[in-house]
Amino acid sequence: MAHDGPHIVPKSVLLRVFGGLIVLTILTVAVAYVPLGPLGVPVAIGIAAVKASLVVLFFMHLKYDNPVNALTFTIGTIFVIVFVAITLLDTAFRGDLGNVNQRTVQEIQAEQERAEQRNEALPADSLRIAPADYPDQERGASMSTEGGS
Amino acid sequence: MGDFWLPEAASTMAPEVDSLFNFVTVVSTILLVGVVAAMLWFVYRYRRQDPGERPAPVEESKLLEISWIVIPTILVLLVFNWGFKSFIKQKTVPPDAYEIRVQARQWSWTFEYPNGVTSDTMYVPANEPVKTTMSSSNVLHSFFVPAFRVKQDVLPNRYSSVWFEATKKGTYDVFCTEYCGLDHSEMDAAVKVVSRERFDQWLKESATPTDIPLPRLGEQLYSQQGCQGCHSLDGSDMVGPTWQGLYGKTGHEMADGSTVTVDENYLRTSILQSGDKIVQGYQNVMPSYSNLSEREVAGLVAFIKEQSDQEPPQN
Amino acid sequence: MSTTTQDAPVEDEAHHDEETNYLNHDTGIWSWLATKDHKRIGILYCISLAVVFLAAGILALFMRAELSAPGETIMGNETYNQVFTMHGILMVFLFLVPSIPAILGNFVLPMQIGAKDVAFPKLNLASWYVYMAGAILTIAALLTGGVDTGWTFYTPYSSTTGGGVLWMTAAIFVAGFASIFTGLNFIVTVHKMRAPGMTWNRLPLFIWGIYATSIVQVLATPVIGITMVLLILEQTMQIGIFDPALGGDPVLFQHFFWFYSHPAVYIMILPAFGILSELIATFSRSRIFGYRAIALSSVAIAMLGFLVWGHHMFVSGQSAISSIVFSLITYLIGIPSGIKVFNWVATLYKGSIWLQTPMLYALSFLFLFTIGGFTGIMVGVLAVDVQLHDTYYVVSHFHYVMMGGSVVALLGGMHYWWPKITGRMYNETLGKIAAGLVFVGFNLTFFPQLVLGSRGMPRRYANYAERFAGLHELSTYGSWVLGAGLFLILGYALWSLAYGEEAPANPWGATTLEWTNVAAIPDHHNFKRTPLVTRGPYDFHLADEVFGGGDGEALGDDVPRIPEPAPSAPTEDDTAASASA
Amino acid sequence: MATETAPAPTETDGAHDHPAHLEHHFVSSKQQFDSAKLGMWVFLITEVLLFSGMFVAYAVFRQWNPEVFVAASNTLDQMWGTINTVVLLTSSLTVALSIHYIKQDKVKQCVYYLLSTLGLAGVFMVIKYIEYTAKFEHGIYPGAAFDPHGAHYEHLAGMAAAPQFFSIYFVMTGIHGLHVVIGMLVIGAIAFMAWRGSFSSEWYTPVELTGLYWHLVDIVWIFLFPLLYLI
Repeated sequence: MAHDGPHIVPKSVLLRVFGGLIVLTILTVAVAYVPLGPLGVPVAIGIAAVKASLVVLFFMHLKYDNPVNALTFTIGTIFVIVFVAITLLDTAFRGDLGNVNQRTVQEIQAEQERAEQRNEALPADSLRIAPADYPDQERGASMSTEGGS
Repeated sequence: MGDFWLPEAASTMAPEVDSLFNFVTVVSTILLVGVVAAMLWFVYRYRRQDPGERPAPVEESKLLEISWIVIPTILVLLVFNWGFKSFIKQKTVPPDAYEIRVQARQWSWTFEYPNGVTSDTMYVPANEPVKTTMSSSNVLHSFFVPAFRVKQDVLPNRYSSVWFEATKKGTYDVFCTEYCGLDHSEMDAAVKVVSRERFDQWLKESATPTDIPLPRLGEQLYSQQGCQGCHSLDGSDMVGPTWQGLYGKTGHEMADGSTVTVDENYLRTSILQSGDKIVQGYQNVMPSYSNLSEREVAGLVAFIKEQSDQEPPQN
Repeated sequence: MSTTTQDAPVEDEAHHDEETNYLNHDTGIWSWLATKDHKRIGILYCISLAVVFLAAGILALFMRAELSAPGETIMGNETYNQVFTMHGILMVFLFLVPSIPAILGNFVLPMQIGAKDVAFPKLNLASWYVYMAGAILTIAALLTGGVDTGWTFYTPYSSTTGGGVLWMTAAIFVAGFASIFTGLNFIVTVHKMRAPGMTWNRLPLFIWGIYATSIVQVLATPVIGITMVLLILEQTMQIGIFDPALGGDPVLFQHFFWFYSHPAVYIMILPAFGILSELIATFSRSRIFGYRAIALSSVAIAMLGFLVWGHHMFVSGQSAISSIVFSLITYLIGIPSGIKVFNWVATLYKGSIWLQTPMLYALSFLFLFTIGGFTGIMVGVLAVDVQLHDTYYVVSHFHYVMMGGSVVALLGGMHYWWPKITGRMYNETLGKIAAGLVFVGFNLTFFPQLVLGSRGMPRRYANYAERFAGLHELSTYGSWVLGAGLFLILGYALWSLAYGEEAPANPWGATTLEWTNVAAIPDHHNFKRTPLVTRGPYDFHLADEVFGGGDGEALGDDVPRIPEPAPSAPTEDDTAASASA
Repeated sequence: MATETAPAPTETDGAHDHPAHLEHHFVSSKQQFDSAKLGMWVFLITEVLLFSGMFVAYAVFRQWNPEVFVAASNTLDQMWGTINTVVLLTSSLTVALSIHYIKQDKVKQCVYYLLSTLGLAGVFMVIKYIEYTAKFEHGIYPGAAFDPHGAHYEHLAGMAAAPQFFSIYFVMTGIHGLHVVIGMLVIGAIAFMAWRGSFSSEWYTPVELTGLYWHLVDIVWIFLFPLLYLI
């Protein structure tokens, strides 16, 4: 097959990419010390994505490669995003119509304990879905509120 | 058709779900018959009569192709929209729903009522929205009442709920539909839909344990029903007369000037129709405890008797 | 190297054609166990899968026997739970997922695109060995106490129950690699190994089906792998990801599981679509109506198939918003499937329809899959699914798709390619009888289950209420008819191996390369010369080689048609050009 | 097919040698190379999806327990994490350079850089070992054995989702570490073959594929590092 030799990524390009990766690594560590609030996670993932793209495009040669390989990798990446995003669509909105409690029983109980310690009443809505105030040992305790006139 | 396919409909959601089910079934059947009829007709009409046949290629019809993309799309979006609306209704619990707590375990159900009554049969009042708050003590289960068209997985460490409003009195099946191990298929229960009166009565009767002596029951009720807020046992004067030495007292003076003998009948009347006879020196503030069952009243009376060492004179 | 003939030793050629083929060019058990020939690997898979199908099928008959009447009939709850679990696991992970790609894909795909083999023959063989390792682990699971979790392995039951669950999850992890290897191989083969002139628009639809399947295999299978790893860690180390008692989330497990297992449904059905297109085209001798729509809808289904997994979880406790999104996308995926059915029926129009056994299976498929599709729409309706979820309606629905779709298509495909695989014909009369028994038996088994389910009969029940008894009994009778049909097929297939009539190279008058350019029993290297493709896969009006010269001369059914292969590739430049396309 | 036995036209055959590495079912070296490379890319996306499961678990539990994840993440040693990131990035560079050189038939440099990669991978694993043992000493184990003690870790004991964080941490870095070990074995073998002179600019497919695999291992770490150590 008469093809004109393999494509070679110049050493200078490889070194420059490596330099970029190191700079970005320092950047992401530095940024971790800056209080960004809710932006912290997206910024860190953004920097990681840029680093990954550098590796994919230059170290992995995808920039110069057959487009089918690039398409393959893109599709793989898209499905990872789909997997994460759609699962979060459930977990972030768990209990949105009230047919499932957003919080676990453990969490509710922990909150009740804290409330008891503060000697406070619980928020009304957590009582509504989690009627743990009539546990077995106090059967009939709330009868007066139910049956009394 | 609904009778063939679907079980008895006994909740407000059922007719809605059923009409959707029937709609999809009818449309599907029509389309299925159409597809199969066309297929069979072509198979018959264009059967190979000569092994060397070379039929001319058929021109593709863009119109045809577009029509069988567009029409099904419209149909399914219609069905989606319908199902979506019913689903929202199915999942949105009415705020005034009566709450029953459901505990699932391998392999049985327990239903717990706000007054602490527990039962392995679910009683619900007819024509009232009922909400279940469910959790599981070990693995996944699923609460399914075919007649109500409700189903919801029951999770450990998390409360989930369904709601329904039963429309027909009767007894229906509760199934577990999430596989939960050995006796999954035996994990069923009955749900009994009864009138509100019957329901209240059942609730009251069940709340009254029959296995403890009457005085002890009365003692429990004394605190549970809030009697101790007004009636002392040590003779001290509170909002109401003390129960110490009350029973058997003669010449008990009423606000209207009459006197009574404190016997069982008097106590009973005072509990059930508290406003009838007001003791001299006290306000008419006691609520009527007509919701108590016969046995509970008897229990209270027995408890009051214990607080006194005298008997009413026999006459 | 430019042409393919150089591999066939020139001095042998005179005898070569008559006597040596892929079955007899090398003999001995080792020549099979170490083969890198895609055709032989297909046969290895075929034998293994037939054993698994037999085992899982017998389990199904036992289940139906137990359910023939309420109460305990032939087995207790514990046995029943293990039996339905094994039926599900064997059928799904060890039979349906590999079935069509591993048997027919392996055998047919390289020939249909004009290649000498798949891109990575060693990997292909490795796939079979890995599959067998998975099968052995499955047996280990049985020996260590069996599994009664259901094939879905829902936590926390699966992570806390004992027995062979650990082995079984390991088996599924391992068997997943077999699936990945096959899919990877086919993707590369279709991209890089096509014969000159075999453009994407000229790919037979079976190739499109397998190609779309391979995409799903490659993208989804790793997720079941990591799910099984996490489940194993949950069992052994209690890592608390899925077990609610440890702070995990059981619904998260269901996301993981269905992210694979819903696309796995498309792994099972997409190749069946491919087979169906071949059958319909060949036996109606007409170009597939809407070729492009069918080809692209396969890929569209493969991609959209990843976005709908949550429709298995409408009552699981996931958020309502995700239920709604999943339901909407589920409908969108129903449409490409519908388009296919309409196109296949339209293909029959003005064709020349030959009702041989494979075509009977194709027509059965159209009926059964349509029911499977419509019941699928039904269970995708949010409010109705609440009633139907985890009942026999769902059981029946997925059997209409998996058995009525995939297995019926596989049976059709096996009959269709049987002459090419074995060089022998099966008995046509028995074939038609068996096809009839399968069709009748299937409907008798599963239609009553649709009604049972909508009436509220939950699935995975060893025992049931009296009012469901009649339909269950009917379903059990149906399973006997279905079983009889399948055993009849096994019987005459074995008979045909020994006594079947010798098959001509192209008994059906098909136009794809494995029929027109390959000997009756394929050569070790498939083609004498790499073919040059000059027409579409179903251009019967252009396919002179099918008709022995194109003069329209009528040939009897029993006269073997003499294929005149497409010309061979002229230069290597064409080959390379198309190969890198 | 008896009519089709005429020898094929062989006009180009004589002019063409048949390289030893070319398998019989491929038409040309280019076809073989392209196939291998596409195959590798397809394999890489299966790896990506394998890791995606753990990323989903991470995302879900982080979203439910953001404070716990921050607190638990702070107990990881950022210094070791950063050093390991640099080590892996450097190893990625060295493996890219080894491919750069083999394409020019510079076998010696290729072997040298492959061995450097191997060494850096070893350094990575040693640091991972140091980190793991430091955690084990304080009772930080995955799963049921989780029992944090010691000044730096005690506050984790009462946190609801801290075991989940460390389970995910150990599973993610464990499976990643497994990939590093497999990579080390493969790189070792490839370096040996290169030293034996198996590769040249004509045929270097195994070096190229190993490089692709190694870069993917690097990419996974690029994401693991901020998720586990920084945020």
